Amino acid sequence: MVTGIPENHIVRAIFEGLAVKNPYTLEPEPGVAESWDISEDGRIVTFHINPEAKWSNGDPMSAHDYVWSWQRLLSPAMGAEYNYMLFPVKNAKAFATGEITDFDQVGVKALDDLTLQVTLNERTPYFIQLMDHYSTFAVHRPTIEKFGKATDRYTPWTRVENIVSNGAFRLKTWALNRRIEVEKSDTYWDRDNVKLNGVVFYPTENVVSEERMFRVGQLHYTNSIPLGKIPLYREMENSPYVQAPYLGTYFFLLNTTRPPLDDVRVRKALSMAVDRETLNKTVLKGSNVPAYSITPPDTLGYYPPQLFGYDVARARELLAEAGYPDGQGWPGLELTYNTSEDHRKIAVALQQMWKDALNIEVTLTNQEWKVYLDSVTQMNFQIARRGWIGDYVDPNNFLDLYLTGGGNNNTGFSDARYDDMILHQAPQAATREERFDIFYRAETLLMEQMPIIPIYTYTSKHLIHPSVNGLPPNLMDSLNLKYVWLDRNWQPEQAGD
Amino acid sequence: MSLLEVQNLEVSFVTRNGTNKAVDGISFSVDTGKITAIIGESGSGKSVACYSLLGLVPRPPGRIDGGRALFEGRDLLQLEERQLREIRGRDIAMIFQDPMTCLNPYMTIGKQLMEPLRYHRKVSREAARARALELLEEVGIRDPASTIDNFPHQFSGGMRQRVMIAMALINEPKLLIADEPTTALDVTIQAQILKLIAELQHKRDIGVIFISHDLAVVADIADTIVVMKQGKVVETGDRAAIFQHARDPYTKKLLAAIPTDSKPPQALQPEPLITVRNLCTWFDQGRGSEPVKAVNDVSFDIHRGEVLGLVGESGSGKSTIGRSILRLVPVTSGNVNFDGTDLTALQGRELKQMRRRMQMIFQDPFASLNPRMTVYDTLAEPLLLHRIENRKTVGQAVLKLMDDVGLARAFVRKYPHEFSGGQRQRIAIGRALATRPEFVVADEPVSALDVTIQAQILDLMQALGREYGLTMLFVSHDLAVVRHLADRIMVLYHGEVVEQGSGEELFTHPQQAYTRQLLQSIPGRSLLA
Amino acid sequence: MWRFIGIRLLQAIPVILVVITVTFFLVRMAPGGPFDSEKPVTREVKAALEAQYKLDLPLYQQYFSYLGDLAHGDLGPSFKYSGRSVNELIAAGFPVTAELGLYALLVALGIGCLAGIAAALRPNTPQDYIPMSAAMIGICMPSFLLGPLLVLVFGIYLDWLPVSGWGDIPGDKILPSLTLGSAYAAYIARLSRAGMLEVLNQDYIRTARAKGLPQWQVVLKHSLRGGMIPVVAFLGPAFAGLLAGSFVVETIFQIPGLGRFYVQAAFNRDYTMILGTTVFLSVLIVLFNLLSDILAAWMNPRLRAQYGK
Amino acid sequence: MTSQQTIVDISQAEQGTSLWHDAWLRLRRNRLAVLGLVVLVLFTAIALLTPWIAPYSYQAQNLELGASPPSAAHWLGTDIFGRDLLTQIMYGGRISLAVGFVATSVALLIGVTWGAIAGYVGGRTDAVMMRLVDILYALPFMIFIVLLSVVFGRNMLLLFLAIGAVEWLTMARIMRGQVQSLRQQEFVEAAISLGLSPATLIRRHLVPNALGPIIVYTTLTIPNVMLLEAFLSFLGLGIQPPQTSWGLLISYGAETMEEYPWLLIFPGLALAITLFSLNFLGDGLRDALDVRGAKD
Repeated sequence: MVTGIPENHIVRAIFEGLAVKNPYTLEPEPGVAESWDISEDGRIVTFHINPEAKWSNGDPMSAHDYVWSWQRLLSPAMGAEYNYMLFPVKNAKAFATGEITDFDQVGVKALDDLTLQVTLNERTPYFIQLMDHYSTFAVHRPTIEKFGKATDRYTPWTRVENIVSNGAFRLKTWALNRRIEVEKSDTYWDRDNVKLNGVVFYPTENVVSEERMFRVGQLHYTNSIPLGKIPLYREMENSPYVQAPYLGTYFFLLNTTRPPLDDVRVRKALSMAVDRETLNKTVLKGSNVPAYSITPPDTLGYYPPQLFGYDVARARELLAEAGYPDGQGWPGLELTYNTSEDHRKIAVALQQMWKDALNIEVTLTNQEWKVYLDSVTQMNFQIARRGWIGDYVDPNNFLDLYLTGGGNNNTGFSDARYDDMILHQAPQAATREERFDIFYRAETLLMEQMPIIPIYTYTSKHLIHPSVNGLPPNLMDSLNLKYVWLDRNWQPEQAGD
Repeated sequence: MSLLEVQNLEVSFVTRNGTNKAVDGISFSVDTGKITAIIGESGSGKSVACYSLLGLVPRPPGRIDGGRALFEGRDLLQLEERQLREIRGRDIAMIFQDPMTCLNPYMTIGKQLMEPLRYHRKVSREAARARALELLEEVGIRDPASTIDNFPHQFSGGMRQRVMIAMALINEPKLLIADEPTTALDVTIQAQILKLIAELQHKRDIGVIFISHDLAVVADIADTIVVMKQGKVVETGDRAAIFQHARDPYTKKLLAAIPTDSKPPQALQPEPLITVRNLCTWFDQGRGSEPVKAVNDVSFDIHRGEVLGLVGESGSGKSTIGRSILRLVPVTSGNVNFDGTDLTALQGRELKQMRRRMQMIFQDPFASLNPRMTVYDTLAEPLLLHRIENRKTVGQAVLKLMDDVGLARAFVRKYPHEFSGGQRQRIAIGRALATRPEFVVADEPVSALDVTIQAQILDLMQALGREYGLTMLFVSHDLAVVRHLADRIMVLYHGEVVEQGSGEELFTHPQQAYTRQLLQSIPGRSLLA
Repeated sequence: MWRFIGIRLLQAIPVILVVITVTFFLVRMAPGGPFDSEKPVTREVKAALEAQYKLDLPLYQQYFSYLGDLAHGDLGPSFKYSGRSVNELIAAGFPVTAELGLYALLVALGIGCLAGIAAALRPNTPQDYIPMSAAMIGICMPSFLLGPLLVLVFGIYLDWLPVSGWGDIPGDKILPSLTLGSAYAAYIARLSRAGMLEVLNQDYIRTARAKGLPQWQVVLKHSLRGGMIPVVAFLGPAFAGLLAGSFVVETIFQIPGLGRFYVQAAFNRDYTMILGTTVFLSVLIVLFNLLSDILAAWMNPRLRAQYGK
Repeated sequence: MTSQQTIVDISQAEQGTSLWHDAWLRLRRNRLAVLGLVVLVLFTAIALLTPWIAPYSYQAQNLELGASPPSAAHWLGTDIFGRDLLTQIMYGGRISLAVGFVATSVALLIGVTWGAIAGYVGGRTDAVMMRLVDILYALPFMIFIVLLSVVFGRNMLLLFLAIGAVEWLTMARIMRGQVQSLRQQEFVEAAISLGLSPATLIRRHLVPNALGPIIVYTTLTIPNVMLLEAFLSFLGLGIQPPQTSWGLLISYGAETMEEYPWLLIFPGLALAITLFSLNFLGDGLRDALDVRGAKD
């Protein structure tokens, strides 16, 4: 079990889900399942597993593998972080929280070796997408059981010499903090279409070092790029710099339970006084897209409402109405962010924007990551920097954050109408348009209360060597190495993340 | 023709504070088979003159201003460093004052011995080793074969000086320069080393320059004596002439400084001020090994107003006795009674009170003064500490002390390093007397001083002793000095008292063999007696 | 000698025990746990995770259970790298860090001693001022600055050396070793200068010169040993410092060393890993201090004899 | 020396201890040390007067301008927020100098006292005290700092204490070594035989004589402390934006040394000049306090 974005690439290289996202269109296409049917009411999904799909030790893949793997994922003892990915499945949540202990009641059934039937609580349009999330991948039961109980986390089944996987590649070397190498798998069902012989991943915490490695030709592909370097690369001919919209939003949480942020006018004033365009153009080197709401634009065709813009005059009015004309009587405000160069830059810029526009003082506090997480979870802050990266392409993934008492709400925002729209109305919607309309109204409701200050929509930022092909930018920053190929005129295949 | 002919040698040092003429046109000569002694106080330029001949004076700040030094027809002063190097250690060898610091502590003596031979004569390792063994044997090292691979610290001071001599002689030099070779040694060892040098010189028929501050030391061995003062030669003559018909007043002063008399007996007060009973001071060597019994079961009395002399070689425990009485080292057993109080039982405040009544004068006036305190601070500290004076009156008291110990009042703001050794010892005496103590331990107070200074300090101590009515424990390795100053003498050997009595008794009728050996070692006895 | 080593090792036991205890409770007091992440998990999941790693037991039980495991040399499982034990992670990271530290030390000794000796031979001349000024900058130049500078010059502009990695590409060990070693080179330069100056003023150097030995022999045979003793005494603390301070260099150059594991563990609240590394490093520090003391004593015949008893 | 008696002005003789006074007189003759002192005084004066003499407000941003190289309007250029770098350096100097001097003083005070006591008393006390130092050396510093910042919140005083708490360890070791060797000297014995209390003895006799290496180490500690402050600020314990310090400016500058070299060069220069001044002053002070060296 691994978490975090970079590890994600490796897991997805050596494992494959029932369905995979096409890197160009992000539409699901066959993975382990060669096809799937969805019932009329959308509640029953039947996967037909590709008879050619094999584990790397040659064992054929079966529907039973999924039943067992998902049971493992949902077992309370496992403590899997992403078990909620399967919560759309009937009774999955109840099983995961221990309310029921009989897995047969959960809506997962192997009809035969190659047919997997999944029963959902309700229509879940994004369910097929979830099959490409690594938490829903099947794992090889005999291997895991060889090294312990199904739910033991601390067993050596993931070692190079032990692991059995089912992806286009298989693990070759795992040198901690040094590099991870994968090589083309000869048991993969679609092996004829896999063009790379292998990939080397270099783990790095340091984006500056990564850029240098790329520059001297030690890498073909970087996970990111230092902000300061963007203009340089952008101006290059045949620029290796590739920037594309990314399903994520950068925003600030406002603690609505504490004054002065318990006043919606203050929250709005703060949000309106932020000049997102200038911030993005200057400090952020035009590397992102200004955001005015929580859901990224064009999330599977959904566009969020924009209720406000940069409006200093209105912001000052609002602040005056709230009792702080020209910042008089301002009690002070503390902005918390986790330690990072880029977060600091944004916070410093915002601090000054608020000072200039509203004549109010905001102090900054940076906190070490775990301390910051603690503060956010405990709601022990006034304003806190936050980002959310979608797990699947659907507005729901962003909008369900602000359900009353939601684990990621952290703002104190609570509105029964909003909860109703997200939890009940949207799933009932018959069409995508109707559903999006409900989301749009819910999001309008949310942004009228302004429990967050959206700043920008993320972009994915990579340096990609010109010899690399088949790495199209996409909203999920989804890297499907199966599609990647190298121009033979170039050097050995390597990739970094 | 002389082996070495020095003419009008001038050496000066250039420092930030101006040029300082260290050697001011001196001339002397050394003949093959003869010993020329150069006598003078520290700072008289005697060492500088000899070092400059071999290019061993660092330049800068040193500078040779003029003169000639003909050695076998070549002017040493005109030679280049490379040529001088060939002469150094081969034709002209040196022995230095302190055998403790002059041998490389990180090399075995064998290696160090062989080095000049190997370098200058290019002989094989085996041959060099064989030669080194021969020489060690010759200079009186017992069992050289087993000690040649030892490190210097495994030898005593006297043995080390023998090694130094062997090292100097290993290339059969024509001229040997010995710079105060016995000053750091005990009297008995000094006598042996002097004898050794004389023998070797005679046997090899080489020229020797013997540098010393003490006329008595060279009394038995020198052929020619050159007396230097402030960079100039004041008198040159053969031994007999200098000792019997000295013309120059400075030479006369040097001669007069050699203590020869013994203190006239005086009646002792019946009540002892200090009684020491069964004193033992042992030093732990860590678990498992025997403690060093520095002082072992020693008992004696010191009467009020008496000066008790304590004589012994280094390591005999004489300093430890003084420190034990003053509670500067922890006493293992026994007791020390001071005017009715058992000192060994005192703690804290009471001890502090007693400290006022007893003080110590240390051997090394360079180390016993805090280098970062002015004379004023040093002298004022005990006065203020014991509330003898208050802040207002302390200034006057300090100046009075300066007068008492014979220091100019103008020096009161100066630091110890700005004074000569004798002046520093005056400061130390002033500090010891500041609390108006009844009892003073003087631990070799003059052994680090030139003879003339030594005489002055001894006079001062005597005078002050009378003026302050002091009782004194005078620790020294020098019998002549003790006899001059002490009412009673105690001879210490290996931590135990072997003999005691008045100076006269000991000198005329020594009872113990060890005492007799000590007496015979006093240099220049024959000439001075 | 063995007794001396024995005593020192015995003295180290309470030190390390206190280090373990303080670290154990210190890391537990720090806010945030090993399983907190940006997308918080449900309470049930967290409870399950904690149960898997025995974090649900009372703290004192965890403490004694840890001590018990430690007595068997078991540092426990890593919280962050599931399926890996701390022993294994240290075994993976330490050789790299040790090698880096060793090379850095060689760099430091080589450059430092040469500069220090050169300066000591001609004090208060340019031969003294120039290396000593460089040393001063070296001491204060943070490695987060020196590393990238070296990379830019030698890795990118001149294109002579790889900019990252360890043992992957020939020559990739040079820049990290230089970066890490330079600060210590500077310290060693100062120490060896002071040590040599001290020794060169000793009487026995005059003796050596009176023997007619040329300058280089005086320096090499007579001064070096004594002059280097302070440097040798510094080696223990220096190596400990190198180990502990290598994480910046490891991060800059992407080196899979223990320093990086350690810092990651601290950020991740990987309790067992933090503790394990701390224990391991403190044992190492104690050992190296001991080693350098022994070496310094061995170089001094007098002390050698004393300890030999 | 002349033996001529001179009348000394008693009132002058009464002026207590004069080591520092004499050291000052000697220091004044050392040209480099005076230069160092002048630079440091100048920097300190600038730091104190910064709010009145800084050319720009240190917060005022000009995002449109961004990072610009030195120009007539901005002598040292501007940072990525378009803030005047000279102003930033001046304000940064306030923090850095304060942290440097105060934290080092804390370290000096604790380290010298601790080392002197351990070295002087020796034996078991020494063993226990030095083992404690060993323990502190071995503790995971970062966790310790994070914990401090959380438990006590963020403030400057804590920053000073944290840095002092780290830096005093080496100071204590040096001091202990010095005191151990000084304790063997006769003047210490002399002081004991006068009846001085251990505290007075340490203060008056041991500390002044051990100052040389301590001063040199101190001059090296100050710049290190300034950089350590940057690290702590980075972890969230130290100062917070928009406040800044040289250490922070340098670490920001290091990130963008290729794109905006002036953001590294000028803060680096400020620190380097301070460092050299400190070093010259430190060496000068050491020589000035070494009363023996003055003549030999």
